[in-house]
Parts: sequence; C-alpha cells; structure tokens
Amino acid sequence: MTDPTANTSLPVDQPALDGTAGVASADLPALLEALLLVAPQPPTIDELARGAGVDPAEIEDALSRLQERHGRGWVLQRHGDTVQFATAPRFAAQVRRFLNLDREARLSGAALETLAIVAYQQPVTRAEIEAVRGVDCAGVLATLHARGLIEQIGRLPTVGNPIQYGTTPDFLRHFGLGSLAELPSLGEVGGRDARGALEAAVAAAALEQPASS
Amino acid sequence: MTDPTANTSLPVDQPALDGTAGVASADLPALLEALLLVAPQPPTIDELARGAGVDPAEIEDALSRLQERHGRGWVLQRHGDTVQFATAPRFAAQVRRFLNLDREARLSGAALETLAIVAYQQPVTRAEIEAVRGVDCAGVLATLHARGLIEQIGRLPTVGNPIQYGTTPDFLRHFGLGSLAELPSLGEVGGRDARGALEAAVAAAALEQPASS
Amino acid sequence: MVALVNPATYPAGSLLHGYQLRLPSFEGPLDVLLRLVERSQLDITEISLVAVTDQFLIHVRGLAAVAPDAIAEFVAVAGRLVLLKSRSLLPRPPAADDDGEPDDLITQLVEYRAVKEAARLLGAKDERGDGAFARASAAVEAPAAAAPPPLALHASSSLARALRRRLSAVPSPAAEIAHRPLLTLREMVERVLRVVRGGEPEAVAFSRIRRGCRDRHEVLTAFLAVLVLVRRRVLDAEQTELFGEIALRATDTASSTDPEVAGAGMPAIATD
Repeated sequence: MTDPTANTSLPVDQPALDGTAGVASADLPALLEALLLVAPQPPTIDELARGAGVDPAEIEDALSRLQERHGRGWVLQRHGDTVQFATAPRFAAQVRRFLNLDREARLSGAALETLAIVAYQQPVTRAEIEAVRGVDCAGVLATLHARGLIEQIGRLPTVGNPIQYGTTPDFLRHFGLGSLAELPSLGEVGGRDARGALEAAVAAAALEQPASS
Repeated sequence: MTDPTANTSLPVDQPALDGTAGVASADLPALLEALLLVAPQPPTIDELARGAGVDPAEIEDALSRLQERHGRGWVLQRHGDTVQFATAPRFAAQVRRFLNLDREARLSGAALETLAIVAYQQPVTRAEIEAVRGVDCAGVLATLHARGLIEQIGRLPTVGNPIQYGTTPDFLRHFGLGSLAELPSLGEVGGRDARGALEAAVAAAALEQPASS
Repeated sequence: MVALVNPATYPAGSLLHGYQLRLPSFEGPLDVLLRLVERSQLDITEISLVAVTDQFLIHVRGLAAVAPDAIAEFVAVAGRLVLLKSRSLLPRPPAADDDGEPDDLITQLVEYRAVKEAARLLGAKDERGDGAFARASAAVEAPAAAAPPPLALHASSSLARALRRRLSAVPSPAAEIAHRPLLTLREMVERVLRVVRGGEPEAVAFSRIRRGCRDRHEVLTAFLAVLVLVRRRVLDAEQTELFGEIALRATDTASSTDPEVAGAGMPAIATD
C-alpha cells in the first residue's frame, strides 16, 4: 500500500471500509473533495449522493464539515443546487498573477447599486429595479449581463412577461462569496432595518408593475 | 459538527498575514492548493513559484508539506517537473461511478448497420460494405474488429487481394443468437425483398471492384 | 465618490449656494436628493425634504443639457418636493386627507439609502478584489479505465432494423428513372423572343413567359434567357418597382435579328 493517505492517525483518515460502494461517514468530506475535483461541471447534491452512494442529507452534512475545514486553498461555492470549489479569496492576487489575469475593471456606482438590488432581492425585474433607483437601468443591466454577473432566472407571469434577474456563479466568485447567504448584512438606515426597507421597495414596485408594463 | 482537522494546532494552517503579494510560509501549501485548482494544465514548479512569488525551493518544501496532509480526497502526482492532483486511490470506485465510467457501451447506428451487412452478407469486403452504405467504413470496421465482433475470414482473389470479413462467435453471444441461421428475416423494403436488394447492391460493387482497387 | 465640483465655494449661511453636482449618467434624482439631505446633515424626514427643496430646484434648473427623459425624472421629484413644501407653508385642516405623496417620497428615499448601503458593501469587496476563481476544467484527471467499457447486449432485431433502413435508402437498380426533356438556354432564348415579338408593339410582361413554364427550373432558365437578351441589347427590360412586373420589349436594332443570331455562342445549358 503506497498511498500516503493510508497513514491513519486521525479518525477522519480511515479509508472506506468497503472499497466498492459505501464510504465511512468520517471519510465522506474527503470523498466529496475527490468528486468535486474530477467533476466536469459543478455537480448537484443528488449527483454527488449518487456517486458517493449515500443520501443527499449525508452529502449536505459532509459539505458543511468540508466547509469548516481551515487552512485550505479553496472554498465551497453553492449556487442553487450545485456545488463547486473556488479558490480562497485571500489568494486572489496570487491566482491572478499565476493565471496572467488583469484585475477586472471596478464596477461603477450605478452598476453596484443595480447589482445590490439584484443580489439582495432576486428574482427582480427591471421595472422593480428602476422603481427603487428612480432612473432608467437598461444600460446598466446590459453591462452587468455582459460581465456575467447577472442572468435571466425567470419571467413574471404578468403583462409583458418581464424578465426576472438573478446573480450568477461568477457574481459569487467576483465578490469572493461562498453563497448568497454570505452577502454582507445591511444594518439599519433611517431608523429602519435596511434589508426590510429594500424588500418593501421592491414589493411596492411589484404592485405597480402590471399597470406600468 | 467539529471537524478534527479544524483543530489548527499545526502552524501549517495559519492564514496568510499579507493578502496582496507575498504569502506566509505556513499558508504556502494552501496557496498551492488554490493554484493547482485553477491551473488549466499541470503547472511546473517554476510556474507555481512565479505565481506564489517565492523560490522554487520553497514550492518543493510546501508541496511535501501538502502531500503529508491527511484526510484529503486527492493525492499529488509529479510527472517530471509538473505537479497535479489525482483522486485518492481509495475512492476509485466512487469516482468511476460518479463519472459514469462503468456504463456499458452501446453500438452506434453506423456500427450496427456495418455489422448487419457483415452478418447477413459474409464474407464481404470493405469495398462491398462501402458500396451499400455509401460512406467510408474503415473506422467502423476497426472498431468492430477491436470489439471482437468481426474478423477476417478470407481474401478475395482479385486485384489487391481485399480482406473478406465475417462475424465472430462473440458476435453471436452479444446478440443472443445460437447461430447465423437465427438472424431475423430482413423482410421487405419498398416492396422488394430486402435480402435480394442487399445481394444486388453488393454484387454491383463486386463488378466495379477489380477496376476501382 | 464625491460629486461636488468645488465644495470650497459654498458661502457660509447660504447652504450649498452655487451648489453644483457633477452628473455622471447614473445619478438619478433620488441620488441627488439623498446627497442633498446628507449634505445638510439632516434626518430623512418631511422637514428635511422641505429644507433641501430649493437646492434641488436649483439643481433641476441646471439640467438644461441633459437628455429630456432624464430631466423628466428630476422634474417629477421636484414636483413632489414643491407639493411637500406648499403643504408645510399653507394652513391645512387638521383632518385633511392627503394622498400620502410626501410620505411616499420619504419612504422611497429611505429605501434608496438601503440600496446605497448594499452597494457600498459590495463596492468595498469589489475594491479589495477578493475574488474567487473557479477551475477552468476538471482539476483532476479521471482515473484511466482499465479496459474499454463492456459492450451492452443488443437485440438481434436491431441488426435487421439497421439494415432495412439502409436498404430502403439505396435506389433499386430495376427502378425506372424518369427523364424529363431538357430545355436548353438556347431554346428558351428562342421561346422568349417569339413571345415578345408576337406581342409587338406592346411590351410583354415577364409573368406571361413565366406562366408558360412547367416548373421552377424553366422559370429560372427563362429569367436567364431574358438577362442574356438584355445584355445583347435584343430586349429592353423595365421594372418600375421592387418585385414589380418586368416589361419586356424588343429593341429596334433587334427586330430583324434572327433568333439563331441572338442565341449564337450560347452554351446549351440544361435546365435540370
């Protein structure tokens, strides 16, 4: 046996008891590492469960254990039902140098405002965004779409079937987020919970929508 | 959920002190994890050193420290000067299942058609098969031969002595046949006897053969 | 990102006198209003909106060079501010039922400030550049298969089916191939000339020649024949509108031209 990982001083290092089908629960995070590294596309929880031969619930549990491991060079990113590795944000500068990438252009104030509404309030329509910002947002939305930060994630079943926007996996990576749950907390504005204010704004815009579109 | 590896008594797990250019030596293995994750090709030690902004000797040192970490889903592979991840051998069965590598292969439409001509019309030459199919069949014949479904059963005494193909005993087993006599009847196509049409098509090719080859 | 061009020029007392906002395209009326409110160090209340109304109106007046639809957005907000101010100046019946418009503006401003806060947090991350990067392809090569995947069992009927499909596509050698008489370009040139000369002195419509054609190939040949005859100045063709009728007329010089001459040197192009 030449596998260096066979040196099992920690319980987590126990190799699977059965090499063909099941895998010890303690070894499941390591198995998920292997599967996430070979996956040609970001896999879903169900695909991981099928590959690992365990229940989706066990995958979720193992993923959270994997996420908690420190000192790793990568982080888990969840987008919808899919999971993938991305490099740890603290290494962004080195990764850019390694890949010969220039830093992306900074986002403008308008782009950040629009992106913030999409990120915190998705799915959201252009009319809703414009109602909150008070200005036309067609150009900004086109720019954000071209940069791969937002995408169409649905259509409203109202007049004109307006497009609903949401953020992409690239959005998570650009901002070094593991998932939308890691968006920074908004705190308070004007004596109100900012998150609630944002929700109220979009909700108010949504009420006007059937008439306006 | 407490992950045993999260207990960071080892200096190796300390995060980088400086996130922009250099990286703390203790964080170098994690940085290499990140670089190996995003590398489009297995990188060389020098490429890693340039990306990490350290000496190649430090990369070698960090790689050996990385290799010693346990409870991972991967192992490091060195090919000459390049480094890459490979999945841990103990997860081979799960990885194969995850990637669907063990799925049974099915014959393509072109392979089935070619095999059918060989089966119903053996012995038959490549030129005769191509006359019926109207396309080059060299690749398909090679595949069928590699699969052990057809074999050379003779040579024509014409110019070039073309190989004559026939089916193998493995062919019979794969199609659940006791003998060639159990091949299903071809019936009629377009109001003609299909068997006769096949023979006529092959015969037409045979007439051209001495001239064409 | 300070939008003030020259903050040092504000005289004390007249807050923001001569106030100018640089107006990048993204800044809308809410943005301007929020900056005015924050500049005045006031809470967002009905009172503070009244306090910045004059400054906002000054700003709107300076918008002459901006696109009309952008100005409309500013004017709409300005209108709401003026309404708000008038209510604060005029005595109102205590139970006056207002339409809630000023409150709406305040609410909208508070909500907009929440957006600004969210944008600020994202902007800080953007500024730091703490991006994460995904791998370009699988970071790990799949373990090499020891052998090609096993071949699935196939039904023998699949062989017969595949072969029947192929044979039905092979033309039967016994089948008769219908030959259509070929019409050469030369013959078509003669036919066109006959029709056009038969119609003299009136022009003949191309559609009349087309009606005499048996299929699309003949129509194409007829059109080609017309082009040839026009090029040789045997015919004049006139089309007064796009896709309109083409009127054909024999030229004077051609009236005596023998069809054989007109078609001389013509390759015998088959129509099929």
